Amino acid sequence: MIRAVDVRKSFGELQVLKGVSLDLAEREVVAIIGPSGSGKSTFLRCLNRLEKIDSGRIDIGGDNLAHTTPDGHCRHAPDSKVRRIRARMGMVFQHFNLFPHMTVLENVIAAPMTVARRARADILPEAEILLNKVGIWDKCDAYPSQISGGQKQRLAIARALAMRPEIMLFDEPTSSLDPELTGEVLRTMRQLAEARMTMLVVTHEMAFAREVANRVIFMDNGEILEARPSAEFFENPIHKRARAFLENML
Amino acid sequence: MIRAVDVRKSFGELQVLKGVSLDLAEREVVAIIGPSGSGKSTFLRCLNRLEKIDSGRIDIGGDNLAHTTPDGHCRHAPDSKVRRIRARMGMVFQHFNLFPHMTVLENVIAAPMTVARRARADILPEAEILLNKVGIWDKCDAYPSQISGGQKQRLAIARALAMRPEIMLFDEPTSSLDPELTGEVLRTMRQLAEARMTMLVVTHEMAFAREVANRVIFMDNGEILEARPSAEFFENPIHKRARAFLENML
Amino acid sequence: MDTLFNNIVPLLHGARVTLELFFITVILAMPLGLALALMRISRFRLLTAGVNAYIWLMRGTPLMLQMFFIYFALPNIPGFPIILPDFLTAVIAFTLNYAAYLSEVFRAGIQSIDKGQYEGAKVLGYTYLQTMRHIVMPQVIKRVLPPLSNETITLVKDTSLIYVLALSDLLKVVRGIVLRDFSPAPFVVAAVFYLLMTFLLTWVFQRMEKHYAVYD
Amino acid sequence: MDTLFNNIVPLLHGARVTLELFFITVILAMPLGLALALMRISRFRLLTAGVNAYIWLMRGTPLMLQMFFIYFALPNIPGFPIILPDFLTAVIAFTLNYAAYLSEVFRAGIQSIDKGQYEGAKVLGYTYLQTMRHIVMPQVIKRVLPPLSNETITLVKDTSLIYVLALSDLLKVVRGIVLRDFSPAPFVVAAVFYLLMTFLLTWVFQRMEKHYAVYD
Amino acid sequence: ACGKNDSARTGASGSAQNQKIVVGLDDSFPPMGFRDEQHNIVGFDIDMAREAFKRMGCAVEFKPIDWNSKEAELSSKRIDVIWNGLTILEERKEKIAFTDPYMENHQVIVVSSKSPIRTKDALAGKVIGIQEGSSAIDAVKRDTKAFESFSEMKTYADNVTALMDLEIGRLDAVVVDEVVGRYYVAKKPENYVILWEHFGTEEYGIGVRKDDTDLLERLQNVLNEMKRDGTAVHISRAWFGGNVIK
Ligand SMILES: Nc1ncnc2c1ncn2[C@@H]1O[C@H](COP(=O)(O)OP(=O)(O)OP(=O)(O)O)[C@@H](O)[C@H]1O
Ligand SMILES: Nc1ncnc2c1ncn2[C@@H]1O[C@H](COP(=O)(O)OP(=O)(O)OP(=O)(O)O)[C@@H](O)[C@H]1O
Ligand SMILES: [Mg+2]
Ligand SMILES: [Mg+2]
Repeated sequence: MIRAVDVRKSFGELQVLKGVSLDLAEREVVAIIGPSGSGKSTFLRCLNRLEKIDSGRIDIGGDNLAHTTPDGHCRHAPDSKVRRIRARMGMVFQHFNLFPHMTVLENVIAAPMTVARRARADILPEAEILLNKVGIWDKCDAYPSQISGGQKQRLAIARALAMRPEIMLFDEPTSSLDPELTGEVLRTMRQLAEARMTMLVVTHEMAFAREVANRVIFMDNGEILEARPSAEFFENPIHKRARAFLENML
Repeated sequence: MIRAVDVRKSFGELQVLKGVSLDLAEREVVAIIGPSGSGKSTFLRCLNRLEKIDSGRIDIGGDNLAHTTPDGHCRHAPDSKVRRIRARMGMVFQHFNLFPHMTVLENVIAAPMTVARRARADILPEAEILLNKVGIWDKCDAYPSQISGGQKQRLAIARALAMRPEIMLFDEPTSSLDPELTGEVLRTMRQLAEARMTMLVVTHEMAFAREVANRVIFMDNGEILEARPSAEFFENPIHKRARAFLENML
Repeated sequence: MDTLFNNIVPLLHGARVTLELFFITVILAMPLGLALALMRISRFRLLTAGVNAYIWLMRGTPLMLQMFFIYFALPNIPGFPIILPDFLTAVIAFTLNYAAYLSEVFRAGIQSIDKGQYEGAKVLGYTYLQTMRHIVMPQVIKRVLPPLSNETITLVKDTSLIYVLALSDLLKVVRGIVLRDFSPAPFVVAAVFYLLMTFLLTWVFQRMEKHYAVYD
Repeated sequence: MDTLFNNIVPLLHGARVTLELFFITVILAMPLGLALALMRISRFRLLTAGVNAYIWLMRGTPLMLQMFFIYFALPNIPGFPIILPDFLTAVIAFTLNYAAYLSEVFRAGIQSIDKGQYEGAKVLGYTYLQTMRHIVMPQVIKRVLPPLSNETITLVKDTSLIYVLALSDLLKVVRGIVLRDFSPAPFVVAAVFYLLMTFLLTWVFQRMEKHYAVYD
Repeated sequence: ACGKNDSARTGASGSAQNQKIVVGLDDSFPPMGFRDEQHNIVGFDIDMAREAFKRMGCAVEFKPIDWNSKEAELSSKRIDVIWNGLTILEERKEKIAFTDPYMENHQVIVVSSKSPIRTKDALAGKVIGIQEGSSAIDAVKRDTKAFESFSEMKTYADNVTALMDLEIGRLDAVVVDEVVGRYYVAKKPENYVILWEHFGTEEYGIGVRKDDTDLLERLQNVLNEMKRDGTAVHISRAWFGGNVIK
């Protein structure tokens, strides 16, 4: 579904991604972990063109988002194609980024109506199912400011799912929540994984990475140092940076 | 050092503290845990008059902050006395509440100069020792906006210590930090405990409660349900609310 | 009171001129101000610089001079004289001037919207225009209400400047009566009128703020 | 250019009057506005209500009327006439009026300071006054710079209103020359002066903003 | 020397030992009173007033006022005298005491030199401009027939604005004090024409507060004296090149 090859990205002088490659198969759940500043968010943001890469290649489910020509130029897909690609990928941010002026229900149906141009009546049953799935249907007329952090994040997930994405990207979806609310969100994500959604998750929740992810990718300083089945990785991290990191976390 | 007897507090209709009592001995470290909204923060805030209690009694190291007369009126200490009592208690908030317009060093020496009216030259050596202890002396000329969350919280601790308090109150000092920065702050708190500072800590960090605290207090719905030596508590929580809570957290 | 009754016709006429200028300016300057704000935050350097210069000129010189300019300088352009009627001159000067002020209000409002809102919309596939229309603007309106209220209240009082164009706004009518009757009492009428307008505007804006407060 | 050289004496005189009124108003209205803001957020209901009414009155009526009032109504108080000199009248009216506007700026600034700052100071033992002086105000200054800059730029142009008191500010001097020489060219001199003042003020405020940006 | 009378206790009259008369005027009313290039107040009325108060042994101060507020200035005692081409009107006599007239003035009609209008009757259906608060308004309104034949009468903040609008073409005629009108027309003789017909003759007088009877009386005496000994005519020649003194 996602293929990234030798992706490089700098902000000014600072090289943030130093050749990152990744293959994400359909129905796979991959967790990305690593210390702060290692480039995890940037990598995720490159996958749906919130950042433009400097060189390398990214394909999403067969569509090319960017590639480097043999003469070294990086060709980026045009905006219209980017939007089509984005519609196939849901993204959930650390800070939710809900639309505060819309109710819970409106947050879910806004994009299908505006972007996919579907009729309101057509989406409503689906929205109800989604909101029920994440457990906040009873809050459907509340505004984001009136629900808890955990509910906000579950709403963000529902909002992304309403566009019927093939892939879900999560960027530390629980790290602005306190530990109890974290539980709610992780449960929702676990359900998604069980329903066999393709997922790429940047997270600090080791329990989640260990139990839910098929594979774990350990990034440090703009590089992928390890990428192995999660059970193996947690059992016995090869790289000593990874080992130090795990010790610090637990 | 701290004695609270049958403290009650309501916000409008909502009864937040329903008769909370606590005895904190000198050099004791007590952790308060419990679900969100159970009144932990409110209780802490009552101890240094960030909130006024409705009835009950609070004494801090022999000074009375509030007490209920036999005829049912609650008598509060006058502001000047409250300030004296506050100077004996350091408090560290979840959101740091550093002074953004002062450098790291100024944050530490401001209160001793303004409140305790000590000379700058007199405090400087002490400030250096403190900032070294929490490991941010090299940042002394930076502004709070220029340091990381973990460093901010350690600065907040140093700022409170600069007033030479006898007791330190912590309200979820790590819960707005990400897991790695949390480690730094917990290490600093552990050092304080080892130096035998009297501490009252509201926290979601079970590892800290278990290993550092002498006693654990479990609050729920405005009441203290359990208050026992921490080893005992974690071994075998008696109350079923406490047991459910612990399961959810781990 | 007598003064009031005896002069009710010119007073009403003056109030009408004031109100007309006020409402027309509000209706025209708002969209123009918004357009200027969008141009100013656009990526086209030249456009941005042009709008910047425009705003500087409009905010940097007194509105009265701007009216003089449109009224007396444009008709003197050699070969291409533009002679505008009084009221139209007033409307144009006020609109151009207030659009500059309002554009700064809108710009601040737009820039105060969190970057996360744009990203949230982007990843859902929104185009830039859709993002502006459905996500950003509805939130901007709420945020600009307080400064907008300030500007409109200032506008109410600025309308009296059109006396330089021989237009009879309320304050000018009142001043005329004062001159004729040698009594400063009519000024009270003017003060009450302005206070009332201010009161009404404040009320309307507070209602709107409350309306938008639901999602706070 | 000729106009400028031939009339340099009156122009300088006018510029001086404008600048004097401007600076004196700024110097007096700032502390008064701050005091009003503090009164308005105080816990004393009566004080708050009084300040509210004052601000409403001052912002709700044109500055020109307020000058008229001080100038012509006070001398007519039966039994206790107060006759103030022209310039003093202007200074008082401008100060009272601008203090009302500035107080709203300061109030917004003070209320934008996070509650956590007060609590942070409180638990360290700061008194209310110490908190205001050492913690809140230094942060308020930074935040109110942009709106303060707006108000001062408006003030520059408002100074021309003192023509109703027959004081020779720059715009009045220019108008006098226009009337005497029957040529509108001198207005350009006025426009340039105001643009220059605006430019300088903008620059000063931007410097200050940069200065305070260190702790952003 | 000057006052023992009411003006002694006026605010405008300043301190006790050096009592002076404060003359209020519109300092942008050439040629009666205006600012020269050195910012000094000069003009026909200024010279007249200087001479008169010199003879009365009074110090004099010229205070610019907003012409629209002249009555309020007088009654609030910020000025003692209005001396600035002040037309004697019945309505004004309610608030102001006037001396006998010292000069005559006509409300003349100024049109563009390109305009075909040459008579008062030709103003029918035309747009007329007048300075706000001037006595020209009253003069025009008194001529009911002409006034009602206008399509519109617009009032301007000052005469120059009205004359510029005449030049541009938004106005067909401007009615203005003759002395002022001639001054401006002399500046651009190719642009403007002053018609023979006018809106009546009026008289300029000097205004004081109604209760200031002593000042009024002494002022009247000095004026009579100046007319008698030719000083007034002399000043008139200097400013108008002819005698306008009545
Ligand atoms: N827009 C930007 N401009 C400049 N530097 C940036 C930008 N975005 C990120 N960086 C820098 O790139 C590096 C990697 O950032 P990134 O957010 O990808 O790290 P991360 O692994 O997600 O860390 P965290 O766990 O803290 O979220 C950091 O040093 C960061 O400061
Ligand atoms: N100032 C206030 N006004 C009204 N209600 C308040 C106020 N402060 C707290 N509350 C309410 O009191 C209850 C207890 O709040 P408190 O902050 O003490 O809980 P807590 O145990 O600290 O929870 P958390 O773990 O989420 O911090 C909550 O229901 C809260 O909404
Ligand atoms: Mg990140
Ligand atoms: Mg709490």
